[in-house]
Amino acid sequence: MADLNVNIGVLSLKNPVMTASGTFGYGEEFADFIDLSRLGGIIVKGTTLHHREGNPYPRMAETPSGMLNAVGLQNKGVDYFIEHIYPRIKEIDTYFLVNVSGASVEDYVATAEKIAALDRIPAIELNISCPNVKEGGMAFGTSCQSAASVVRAVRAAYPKTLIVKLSPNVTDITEIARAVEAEGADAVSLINTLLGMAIDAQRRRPVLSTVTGGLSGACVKPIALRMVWQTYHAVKIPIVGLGGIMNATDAIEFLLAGASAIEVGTANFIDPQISEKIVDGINEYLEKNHIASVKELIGGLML
Amino acid sequence: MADLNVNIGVLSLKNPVMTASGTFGYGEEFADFIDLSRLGGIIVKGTTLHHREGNPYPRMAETPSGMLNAVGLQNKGVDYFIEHIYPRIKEIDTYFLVNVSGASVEDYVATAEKIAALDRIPAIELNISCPNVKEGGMAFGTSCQSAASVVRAVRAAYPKTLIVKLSPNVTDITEIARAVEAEGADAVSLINTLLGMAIDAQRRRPVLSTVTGGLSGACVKPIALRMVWQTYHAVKIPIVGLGGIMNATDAIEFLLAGASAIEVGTANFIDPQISEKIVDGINEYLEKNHIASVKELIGGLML
Amino acid sequence: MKKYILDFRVSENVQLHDNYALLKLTPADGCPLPEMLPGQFVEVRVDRSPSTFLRRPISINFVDYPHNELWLLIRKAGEGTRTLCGLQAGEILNLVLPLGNTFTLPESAQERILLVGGGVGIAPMLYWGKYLKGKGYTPRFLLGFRSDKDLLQYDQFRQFGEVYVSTEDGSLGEKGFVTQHSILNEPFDRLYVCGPKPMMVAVARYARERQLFCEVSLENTMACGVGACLCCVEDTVEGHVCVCKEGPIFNIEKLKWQI
Amino acid sequence: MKKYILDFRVSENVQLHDNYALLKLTPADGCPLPEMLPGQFVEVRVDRSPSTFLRRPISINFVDYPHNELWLLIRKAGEGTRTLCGLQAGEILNLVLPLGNTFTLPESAQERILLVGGGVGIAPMLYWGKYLKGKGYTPRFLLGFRSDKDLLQYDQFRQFGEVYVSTEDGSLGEKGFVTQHSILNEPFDRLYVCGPKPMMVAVARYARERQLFCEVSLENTMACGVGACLCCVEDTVEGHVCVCKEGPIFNIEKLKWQI
Ligand SMILES: Cc1cc2nc3c(=O)[nH]c(=O)nc-3n(C[C@H](O)[C@H](O)[C@H](O)COP(=O)(O)OP(=O)(O)OC[C@H]3O[C@@H](n4cnc5c(N)ncnc54)[C@H](O)[C@@H]3O)c2cc1C
Ligand SMILES: Cc1cc2nc3c(=O)[nH]c(=O)nc-3n(C[C@H](O)[C@H](O)[C@H](O)COP(=O)(O)OP(=O)(O)OC[C@H]3O[C@@H](n4cnc5c(N)ncnc54)[C@H](O)[C@@H]3O)c2cc1C
Ligand SMILES: Cc1cc2nc3c(=O)[nH]c(=O)nc-3n(C[C@H](O)[C@H](O)[C@H](O)COP(=O)(O)O)c2cc1C
Ligand SMILES: Cc1cc2nc3c(=O)[nH]c(=O)nc-3n(C[C@H](O)[C@H](O)[C@H](O)COP(=O)(O)O)c2cc1C
Ligand code: FES
Ligand code: FES
Repeated sequence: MADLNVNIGVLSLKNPVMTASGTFGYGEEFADFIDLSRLGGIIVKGTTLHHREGNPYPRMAETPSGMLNAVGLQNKGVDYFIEHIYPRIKEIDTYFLVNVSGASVEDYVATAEKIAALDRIPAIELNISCPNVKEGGMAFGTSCQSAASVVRAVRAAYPKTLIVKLSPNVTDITEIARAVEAEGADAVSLINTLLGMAIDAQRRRPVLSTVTGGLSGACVKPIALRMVWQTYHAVKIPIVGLGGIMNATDAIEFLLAGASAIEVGTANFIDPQISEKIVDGINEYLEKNHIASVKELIGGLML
Repeated sequence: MADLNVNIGVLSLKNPVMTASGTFGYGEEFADFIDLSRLGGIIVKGTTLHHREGNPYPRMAETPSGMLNAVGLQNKGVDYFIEHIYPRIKEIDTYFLVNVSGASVEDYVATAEKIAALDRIPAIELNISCPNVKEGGMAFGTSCQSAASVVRAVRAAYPKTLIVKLSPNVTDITEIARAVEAEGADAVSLINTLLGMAIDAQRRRPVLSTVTGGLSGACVKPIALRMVWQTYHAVKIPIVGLGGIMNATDAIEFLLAGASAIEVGTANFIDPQISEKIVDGINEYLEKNHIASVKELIGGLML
Repeated sequence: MKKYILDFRVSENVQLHDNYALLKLTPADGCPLPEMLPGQFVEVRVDRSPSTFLRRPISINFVDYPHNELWLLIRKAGEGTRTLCGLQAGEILNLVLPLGNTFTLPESAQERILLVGGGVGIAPMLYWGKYLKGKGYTPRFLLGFRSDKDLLQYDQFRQFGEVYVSTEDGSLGEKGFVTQHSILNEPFDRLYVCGPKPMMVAVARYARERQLFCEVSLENTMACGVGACLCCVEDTVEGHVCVCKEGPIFNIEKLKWQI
Repeated sequence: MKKYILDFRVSENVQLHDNYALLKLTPADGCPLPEMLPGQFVEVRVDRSPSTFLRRPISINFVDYPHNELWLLIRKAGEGTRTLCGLQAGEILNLVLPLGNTFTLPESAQERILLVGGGVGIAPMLYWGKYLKGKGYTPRFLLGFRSDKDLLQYDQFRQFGEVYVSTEDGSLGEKGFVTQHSILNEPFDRLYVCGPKPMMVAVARYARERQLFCEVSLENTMACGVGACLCCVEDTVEGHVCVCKEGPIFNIEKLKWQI
């Protein structure tokens, strides 16, 4: 077995494979299929200060090699998470990270503070990139100023590992990455979904209730990989790479492009065992190529 | 037969189906497969003031439901086009539009002026969005100021129909569209390719000689459709929609989202007859739904 | 209930009509089928179908434990289901199963129960009918089709109870929609319904007027099938709940349908 | 030369080895095959292969006009070619053809010509050998493989001229690379080569040292196959030219190879 350990700031993961927020529930939904403790981490569903019903249905549309979603951060709120979900998942032997969303800086801060109190949650992923909500969400992640302002406020309130999840719907993702690095983010994760749209030509109507939605899946991989590579050359903090990772080869590509860890999203829907298979696949690749530690792959692209 | 005629400014097309620059050569390459005169228009390969050798190979990588290219505007220059290619194509009974690229505002202007002298070329498509060249190209299309400056200069020099081709690699495409509309563009076309990247995990190297390249094909359709829809609500000038159109249904979706005409790109590689099939398919759709004119579809999305 | 990802082998593909196929599947490793309840569904991975990125939800039509066979009744709706309908005996199909909840059992064997299916919506009713009969209940079936050419699994249903048929064109059974069938003049205690939404709404209206217990099997656009992605919500009196997990079977009293 | 998009029917799939298949194809509409020249290739649309978005370029291995059959020799390189190798007789394949240029004919029947193929690179040499023989030339063939298990189409080549074989492990013919084969001690006037790049470079070096005429058949990553997209360029003394249109056959004097 090769050494799969990676670090995201002070956070040491048993391996670089995490599951992406919104695609893996609270992990429990997948417990019948895989051994959750084999994952590097599980990033739970976007959590907000208050309960949110999310968007009306239809919320999903299939696209070529991908899908659009318009869930809109449906969740029962951070207090419900703390009281009802956290007690159930806290004994599972992997890291749970909470994906934190908000409609205002104050919301983000209040939610992060509550999560900070939870012993077994070593990090949050600050979602400033959700394209499916009217206020907040992506708006925070598409300008340096607003991204900086929310990260500054949360940084002041949240002492543990702070990962900021960036939006790909920007002209230059490295600017935003630098802005949040300057405010003390411990890492960035990218990419969230790309804003897209689907139309039913026969009915002459949008497919999604919200007209536009977030594109994810294999189709976005080339864009995500490019953004990880650009960001790797722009910031010093670690990068968590995601977007269209469907198998171990894809995951290795992200590591080579500069990611210190990766997240598996939409692929969980097609193969609920894929996250564990990716852990195995990375190990196999390392052994086959006589690479002692996965850390040697990080940013290891040869030009 | 339904009425397929559409207008882009003063330019009247026999139908809304054109072929996208860089994917259809000068039309001649496809003359064995289809009747070119059945197309609404043919947009020829990106043309620059001087001869360009383009990028080294490899220039292409396949991706899930799409491809990356890094051709880098290889072409023999506008004078060669005028002397050798124009005489051959000018008798073909469809519109030829020239896609004009440049490394500086002066280049764009000089090239546009030369094209303006050609009787049978009623319009140019100003490419301020090529991601595959070092200077100029996409850089012009990712800020309102630079987009405005090149359009202003070309508008002053080019009296015929001026279509400006926008880059999708921006935070807000409607801003750029408004900026070029304000400078007198007659129409905008969108989208050019999305900046992406491919890695060969086994060799630990980028697949493309230029590391990054332009993503096109079915995978980009949801993004392109969203941008057309957003732009339709932002500008008054007509929109030419493209990006991932693989069949007539896709084309109709773009019309419904607000495009007055569409371009078929990567799909030509998979089915060299697809552009003509799309003309037929749109007609069938109109007849089946008892719609007299394709113009009724433009922006006809019901919310 | 434990969920599995399993490879199945197609033991038979019965082409019922142009538009429907019945796939009989058996675990590729020969192991016995896991426990499955009526109303549950499976998520099928459609291989070799380029435009099918996600799995497809398909109801459990029948579980033949003696033959260790799971039946799926599939209607050609698009490329994914067309590919499934074209599978040949011996081919392998990967399923995630069993998913979702189940129908509510009647309280007493005396209750008068009607299982209503429309089109491919008859699919879950066959296994549910068998299950009810096996527990000593007396299910009856009301099946609606466009025309006699669309009739599906009539003989199978007959094994488990009386079958009434409506066709829209009158070519078989009574003419009209299921809600116009004369059997609905008789008194019932419980209705279970699966079919096109307008049909389910019509039956739900009938049930509500008479204050009958009524459960419907809903569809929705699904990505994960296990309650993780929240793509498949139905609006209920308890808010947005997942059709794949809290459903697909819902009591009409929980729904916010305008009926 | 006019190009076509045509559906072909697989008349036979000859599984040559684990890694290679020979597809014999005949126009689905029964019409006679169009004219095709040696060295040209086709672009194959690979259906039912989700990860294969673009067509795949495959050389014309042989044209059997009497049987109205086109042969493609395919090596499993990835999902696209694996899918092609799994096609069964009767299945339909859509091709764009014929594409690219052709080899240059020798000037006189007296010229000593050697056709060199390595691995699946032997594909275009069979039709070229037949063509040469038909025109009164005397082609000889030097075929290189990894081992005897990889030997392909030996008997077919024998029909058109003498065949020399090298294998890297010495299990058949002479041991070593084709450039080490003793036949190259004999004088030749013209060499035609198709195979892995290092092999073509080695043969090109041999040719250049002796100032022999030498043409190679190049590969490149292709999208359109018809010279429209400029994705498949080779750097030549005339600048970047398209392998799909100006090639795939190039005289080594035109190439900028470091040899
Ligand atoms: C719980 C459940 C049980 C089902 N049981 C059966 C069954 O037993 N037999 C059967 O034939 N079909 C069943 N369906 C419907 C089946 O899932 C869809 O017909 C199928 O997903 C369409 O896929 P496609 O690729 O063939 O068509 P597509 O090309 O994807 O779509 C064709 C049409 O079907 C609609 N559709 C696509 N995906 C879904 C979806 N996930 N749910 C509903 N509609 C969709 C599209 O909007 C479109 O109008 C069930 C659906 C659900 C949610
Ligand atoms: C003019 C020409 C003639 C050819 N003739 C034959 C032939 O007669 N028989 C045969 O088996 N193969 C031939 N090839 C190679 C064949 O096109 C590739 O093996 C095939 O495209 C790989 O597709 P895939 O989906 O199986 O593999 P992929 O998964 O796409 O790729 C597998 C490997 O093949 C390489 N590859 C992918 N596409 C191409 C391409 N277009 N050209 C070269 N390499 C590629 C990839 O880089 C990768 O290393 C020819 C190629 C060209 C350009
Ligand atoms: C159904 C769905 C729900 C999602 N919900 C969230 C969320 O709550 N918070 C978040 O930051 N990202 C969310 N995402 C985005 C994913 O975490 C991920 O960034 C994106 O899907 C790209 O990765 P992928 O292509 O591997 O899926 C969601 C994605 C999907 C498909
Ligand atoms: C090989 C290739 C070359 C291209 N060259 C040009 C070009 O010269 N000028 C230009 O404006 N766009 C160029 N494009 C972009 C296309 O015109 C089109 O905007 C893009 O491919 C999206 O459409 P599609 O998904 O239908 O291909 C090129 C695209 C490809 C694939
Ligand atoms: S399909 Fe994912 S929650 Fe129902
Ligand atoms: S593959 Fe398009 S030019 Fe050669």
